[in-house]
Amino acid sequence: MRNKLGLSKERIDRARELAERIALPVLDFVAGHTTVTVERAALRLIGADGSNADGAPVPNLVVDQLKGQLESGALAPYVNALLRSGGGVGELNAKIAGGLKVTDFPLGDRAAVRRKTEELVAEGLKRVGLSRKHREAKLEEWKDRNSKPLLYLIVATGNIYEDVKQAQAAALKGADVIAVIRTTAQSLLDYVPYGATTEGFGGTYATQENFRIMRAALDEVAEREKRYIWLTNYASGLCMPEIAAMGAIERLDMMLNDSMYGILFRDINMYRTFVDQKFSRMINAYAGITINTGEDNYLTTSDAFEKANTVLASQFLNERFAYAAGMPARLMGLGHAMEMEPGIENGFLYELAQAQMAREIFPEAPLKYMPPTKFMSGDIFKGHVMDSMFNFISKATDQGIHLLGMLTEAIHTPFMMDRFLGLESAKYVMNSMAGFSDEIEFREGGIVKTRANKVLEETVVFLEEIAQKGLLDSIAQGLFADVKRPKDGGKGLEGLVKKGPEYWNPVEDELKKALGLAR
Amino acid sequence: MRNKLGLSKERIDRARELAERIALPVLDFVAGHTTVTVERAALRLIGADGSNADGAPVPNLVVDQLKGQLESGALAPYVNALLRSGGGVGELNAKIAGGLKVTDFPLGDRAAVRRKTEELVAEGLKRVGLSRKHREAKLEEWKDRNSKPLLYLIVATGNIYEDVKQAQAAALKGADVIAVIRTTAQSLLDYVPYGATTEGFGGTYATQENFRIMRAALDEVAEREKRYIWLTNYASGLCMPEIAAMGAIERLDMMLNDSMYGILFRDINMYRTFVDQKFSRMINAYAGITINTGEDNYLTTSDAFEKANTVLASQFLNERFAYAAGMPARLMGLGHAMEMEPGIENGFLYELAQAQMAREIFPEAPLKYMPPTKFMSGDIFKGHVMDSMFNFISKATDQGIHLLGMLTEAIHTPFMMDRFLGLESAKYVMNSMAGFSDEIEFREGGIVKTRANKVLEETVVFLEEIAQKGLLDSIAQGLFADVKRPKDGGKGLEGLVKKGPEYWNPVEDELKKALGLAR
Amino acid sequence: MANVIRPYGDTLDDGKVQLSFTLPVPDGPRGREAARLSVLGWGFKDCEVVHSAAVSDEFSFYVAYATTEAGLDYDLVQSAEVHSEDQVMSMDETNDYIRAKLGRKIVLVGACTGFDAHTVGIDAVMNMKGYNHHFGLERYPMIEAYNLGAQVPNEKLIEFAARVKADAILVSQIVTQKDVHVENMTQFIELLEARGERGRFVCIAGGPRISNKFAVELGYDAGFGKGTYAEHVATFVAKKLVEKSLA
Amino acid sequence: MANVIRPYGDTLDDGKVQLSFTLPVPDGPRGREAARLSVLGWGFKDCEVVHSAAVSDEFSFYVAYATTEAGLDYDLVQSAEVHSEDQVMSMDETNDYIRAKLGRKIVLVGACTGFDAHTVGIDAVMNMKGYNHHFGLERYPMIEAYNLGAQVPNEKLIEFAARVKADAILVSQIVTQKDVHVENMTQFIELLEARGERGRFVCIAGGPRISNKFAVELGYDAGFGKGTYAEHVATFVAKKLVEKSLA
Ligand code: B12
Ligand code: B12
Ligand SMILES: Cc1ncc(COP(=O)(O)O)c(C=O)c1O
Ligand SMILES: Cc1ncc(COP(=O)(O)O)c(C=O)c1O
Repeated sequence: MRNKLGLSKERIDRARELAERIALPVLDFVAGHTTVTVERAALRLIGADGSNADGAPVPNLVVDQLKGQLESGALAPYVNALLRSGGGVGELNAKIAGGLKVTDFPLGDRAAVRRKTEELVAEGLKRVGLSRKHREAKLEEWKDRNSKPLLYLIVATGNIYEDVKQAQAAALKGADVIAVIRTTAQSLLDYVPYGATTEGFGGTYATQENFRIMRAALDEVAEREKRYIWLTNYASGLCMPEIAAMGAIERLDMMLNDSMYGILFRDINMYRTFVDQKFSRMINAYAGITINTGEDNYLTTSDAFEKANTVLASQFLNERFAYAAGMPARLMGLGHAMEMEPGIENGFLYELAQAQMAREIFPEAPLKYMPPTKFMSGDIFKGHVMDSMFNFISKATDQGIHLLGMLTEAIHTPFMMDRFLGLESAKYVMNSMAGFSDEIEFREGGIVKTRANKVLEETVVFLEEIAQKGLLDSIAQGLFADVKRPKDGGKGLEGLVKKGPEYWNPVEDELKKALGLAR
Repeated sequence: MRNKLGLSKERIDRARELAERIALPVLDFVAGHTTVTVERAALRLIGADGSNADGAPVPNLVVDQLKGQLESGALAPYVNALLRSGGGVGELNAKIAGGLKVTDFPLGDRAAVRRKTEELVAEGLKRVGLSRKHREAKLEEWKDRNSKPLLYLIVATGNIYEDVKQAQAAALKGADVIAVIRTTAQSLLDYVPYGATTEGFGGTYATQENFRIMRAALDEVAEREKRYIWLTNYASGLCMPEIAAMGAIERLDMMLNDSMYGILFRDINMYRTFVDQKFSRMINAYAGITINTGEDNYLTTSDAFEKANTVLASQFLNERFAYAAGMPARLMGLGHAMEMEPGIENGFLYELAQAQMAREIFPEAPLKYMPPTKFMSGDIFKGHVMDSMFNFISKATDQGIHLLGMLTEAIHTPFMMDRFLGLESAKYVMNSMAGFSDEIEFREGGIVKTRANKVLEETVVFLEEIAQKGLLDSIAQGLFADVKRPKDGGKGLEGLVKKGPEYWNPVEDELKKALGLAR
Repeated sequence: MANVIRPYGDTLDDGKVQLSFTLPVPDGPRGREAARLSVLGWGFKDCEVVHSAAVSDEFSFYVAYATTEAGLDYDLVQSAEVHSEDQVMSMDETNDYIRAKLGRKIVLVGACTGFDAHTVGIDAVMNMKGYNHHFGLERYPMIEAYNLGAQVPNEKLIEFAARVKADAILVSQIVTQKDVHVENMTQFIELLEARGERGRFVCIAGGPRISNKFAVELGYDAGFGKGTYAEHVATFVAKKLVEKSLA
Repeated sequence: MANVIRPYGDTLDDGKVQLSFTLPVPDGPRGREAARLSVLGWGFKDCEVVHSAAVSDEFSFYVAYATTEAGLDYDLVQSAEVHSEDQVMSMDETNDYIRAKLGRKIVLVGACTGFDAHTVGIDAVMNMKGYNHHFGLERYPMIEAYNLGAQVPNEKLIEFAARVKADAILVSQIVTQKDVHVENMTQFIELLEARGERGRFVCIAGGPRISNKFAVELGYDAGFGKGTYAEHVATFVAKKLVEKSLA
């Protein structure tokens, strides 16, 4: 990839510096807090699983029992109960599901609890490590078999078994990445449902069992096609760390995970989100899971031409928060989208500029490029052409992860044939102009260079303003996506807990160690 | 328009030189011959019109009566009869339709005949001149209201009244040019049918009345939209000069007219075609009618990637033959097409190279760019995307006349909705990347530059071969379009007549004078 | 006299229709014949399957052109939408109308309800700045508009409306997959009825898949789909309230 | 047991179909309702008109998604094409077959007839170099093939075939607008019958809009559509001739 825009290195560095300054106070806050779902995620990684007759998951039961004393962390009480009650983790989970309270056992031999916990943590992380190695081995074995960019398709039938059919069909026809959409309401649940599910709207639940079912189905196609098929879900919403943990165990390969999406688009409390996010990113980083950030969403509520700088600013912030969680650039699927009004003269060139700019500023990140959605309409023929222009720009600017546009975007969640048409069209276009990016230069003083440099400059100005105000106040004032969220408003604040002096979470400690994080 | 390909001027000049050398012997032959339709065209320009009860047109009746003595031309006998029989041209036409033979009158006062003929020629050409002036005035009045490139759409219902509806709808929605397709069999008719027609397959007949009806319909829309709407038909087939004459009178604006199409694709005799063609081009040139040449057709029978040089070679030949008929470059709608197999890697770049090459070699010609047809299939969704890529290239390389692709190309002649979708999509794409051509440069040594230079070089080699062999033998040996045509084979040879010592055709003389032609 | 219309390909009454669909059978000659017979089975007279492709081992995709002979008497067709464009009053006209006929501000409360998180649609209708150069309801001097945002439970919305003494409630529903909106929209009306307050509010539903017909069937006063602007809603609500005040 | 199939959108038997068409009425609410009612009139159960646009003052374009409940018993569906892929012999197999069963070269004459000027299709089947990496009939050692090109009158074709004692005649028809091919193809068979020579030749028709069913209805032995290669034709003719020689 050649740099063609002549972007100022000094301005890029300045933006990174500002992002670091902006993130710092937030990370200070994060360091001092935990949340119910961080604790549940840690429990999951050492084996807490299952649910009671009412469907309440064991990790939730444990954490609920620890209400008021969570400032010390949930692992010690859980492992203490394990040692006291005799038997393995599975048995303990069953007992908890049956009504046992971990708090019924007085905290005994601390050293024994410590040892046992560390043993379980090691086991859990080993399992995650094996998943990671498996992925790496397969990617090596089937090198160069995936498309560039990766072709990414969603399935959203609301029934995991129907999703499997559609996912396999898509993978057979050339999809490299399958994202299983969750049901509309899941991000607001403060628990992760259990078992295989066949219901939901606009998707079905993200559950560990569903992950397992889809993973197996995609591995089957992968072996047949000799092409690794990436599985994606959402480490987002009120349970992002737990979903990251489940994904790490079941070898998901990508996770939607954004520093501000939940705040802006789900009205989740911002303190809660930032704490959850860091832990979830550490898990993702350790598991080698590529995150997909959600800058594209901004453009659905604010104007893509006017607010292009907010997208770039958010990319810098997402990058900074990801580095802070020990994540290497190659796992950062920073998001952006082609969302300008299709009637804009030279809109294609502005979009090209934006995509090329992101490419040059984040050279190692597998940028996740999203198709037009907002201006898609019932005119499926025009929509199909808009998607073709998107396919063109994506390949022309060497994007990493290419979310396929659907000609029926404005109508329904994709039919099987919609997905097929999207794939066929992307394959045709991208093959037909494969060498384009290598082939062309942009004219000095032309639309593309001027636009990219302008957006970068506006981004620096915008970041300066945020650095001044502070990130939380900036969000509160609606600087992102034209959405205002009060600091103490939103869902899930009650699940935030200040760490006490006794706080102990060896999962976090081990992750930090492995990821080389100071704090 | 900037030159971006670094094409060798020397090679381009060499190609032009060769084209001149190749055309020379053909033009020598042409100078010594006339044909039945050349004579009929001349008759039409001085007023011969109408048809008998069996539908045989008056110009044909006259020329048939002159069988054996056509070597002296048809005008004198016709005007002689006019003078002898008394009354005006209209009355004479009616009498001929009723059975009168012009040969029944012995040739009388030659000077009177000459004078009267010259008067009629002047009148006829004046009428053509007025049409031309009207067009020029309207184009000036509505300057900058047409799209660039001109959006060109066909109507082909087979019924002139149905055609009118569809043409008006298309023009209202943004078409700049309407081409009325002729019925499948017309090019092999050695006469032009008379009157309004409501039948035909894949189009209805080109008749003077149909021209008039469509002209009026398009002028109506033009006035409403304040945008000149160009009308196109075919000066092609066995009657090309007559159709040119009719078009000149009725203010058609473009005519399909190629030096070799009839030979290769209609199996019309080559001598006949070359003679007809020159006369038809003189009429077009005088009338300010833009011709559309037919290089695109070659690519339907031979491979567009392999035989790209034959297209360029034919463009040079069409250019040369057009110059020889007194036509300025700005009326030469030289043809080419996007017809490479859509599965070719980097096919988009090869097509871009070809289109840009034509643009740079013929900077003044309003190149006529044809959409994919051969590789269109029943997959209308893919076809729509192929057409979008075509729209892109056309705008990116500043083509002059853009024939809109139809997503149903492989299925049926266009439905009204197909045309609408084609227009909508072209307008979207071309607006969205309007400045592209100005914006980009091609990399030195890249695919585009290398390809364009290679095709130019192969063209020169090809033209050298033709210059060696002679054009007629080259055609006979199948060097164009993979089609072989024997010199004395094909249709219409019987209509070729060697000019006698007495040959007299003041229409030709006047045209030559006006066009500044030596011979 | 009946004014019978049929689809138009390139000739009046030729009845040409384009179709595409997937069948749960493998691609191939038998699949293509199944596609053709299916189209005929739906009532078309002729059908040509112009394209087929394998979507997977077990599914295949078809494009077809078919001919229908069935005609529709256009004279009997009436717009199903709330009002035709020419009945819609401008912002100024609406304000004057309210001032003249009701002599007080009217109060509107809107939200995107249930688990639906799409705010853009309801914002387009309500926000100051409006949408596509059409101002939103908040800009109307004679309208007091409250926009509660998205993911608002029906209970909350109704309580709020009751509290501010709303004249009308605007419900936005964007997600319609598996008819999730039907349940939510029905529950809204049931809740109102259970509280004995259905008569108290003009109830409006909106969203890209909501038709007036459908909304009325569910018990709303009107439904608004794609391309709705504030003036459509304002006109309807104002007229409806005047009608109610007279009754 | 019947094996009933329906279109598949994203759930088995959901019956989802995409349609598009033009109506000869102006765009607007009434046009959209006419479009919806039209689709229901063709037998669909549900219909959503997702897009409408003015094509002119008097015509409007619609995109719709509809639901059908009609099912097709797939067990009763038989391929309408000449043979399934697995019955087709390769070039070598065909030559061996002809050699073994007939013991002589067979003679084929082909042309694109009437005013039809499309040679590419018949060339694809007949020319040496063939099409898409499938050799044409001229390349078959046991076949003598004559390709008369395009625009060939039926009389000429038949006379030529009689002269070279052809075993089979191949007729290509590409232009089908206003059923121009029906007339021409029918005339061909009638001419043969008038000469009392229908029995003398195996008659084959081909072209992108020609189905086997249709060709057989017109009196041909078989018809071949899109995607035909020489081996399809050669297999059919060889088997047919063997069958005839045994009869
Ligand atoms: C933007 C968007 C989002 C944004 C929403 C941001 C926000 N704050 O609003 C984000 C990214 C968050 C999002 C998320 C999801 N979305 Co969404 N989204 C869209 C998108 C691209 C555009 C919608 C939009 O803004 N349109 C512009 C507005 C102005 O138009 P409108 O909503 O139709 O509103 C107009 C009229 O309908 C009417 N109107 C609307 N409401 C009302 C109310 C009243 C009272 C009146 C009078 C009129 C009225 O007036 C408006 C102005 O004319 C559409 C696709 C599309 N192109 O339509 C998908 C779409 C609506 N989303 C969809 C889905 C499934 C989802 C998710 C559930 C996906 C998932 N599983 O994660 C999530 C979850 C959302 C949830 N819980 O509800 C589907 C819905 C499918 C269906 N028919 O059920 C769509 C169609 C995409 C698709 N093809 O899959 N989405
Ligand atoms: C190339 C082409 C031309 C070239 C033909 C050059 C030539 N020498 O063949 C030119 C430019 C001359 C031309 C002219 C016209 N064309 Co044209 N043309 C096409 C085009 C783009 C491709 C056809 C083609 O070559 N296909 C590739 C071959 C390999 O496929 P095929 O023909 O289907 O053949 C295969 C099978 O059908 C089968 N097959 C065919 N014949 C036979 C015979 C036998 C015995 C067997 C066994 C099998 C067989 O096997 C072949 C290999 O698989 C089509 C559009 C399209 N994409 O299909 C339009 C198309 C066929 N043309 C069309 C028309 C209307 C015309 C014109 C009448 C337009 C006009 N008014 O001027 C003229 C006049 C032609 C005439 N008198 O017949 C229409 C026909 C519409 C219809 N259904 O009636 C089409 C569909 C375009 C359109 N949408 O309007 N055309
Ligand atoms: C980063 C991110 N997270 C989550 C989601 C979806 O979230 P939810 O499950 O809350 O609808 C999106 C939206 O597509 C997203 O971009
Ligand atoms: C130059 C030229 N002339 C004529 C035609 C059509 O000719 P005909 O009327 O012979 O079918 C074409 C084909 O599109 C053409 O390109």
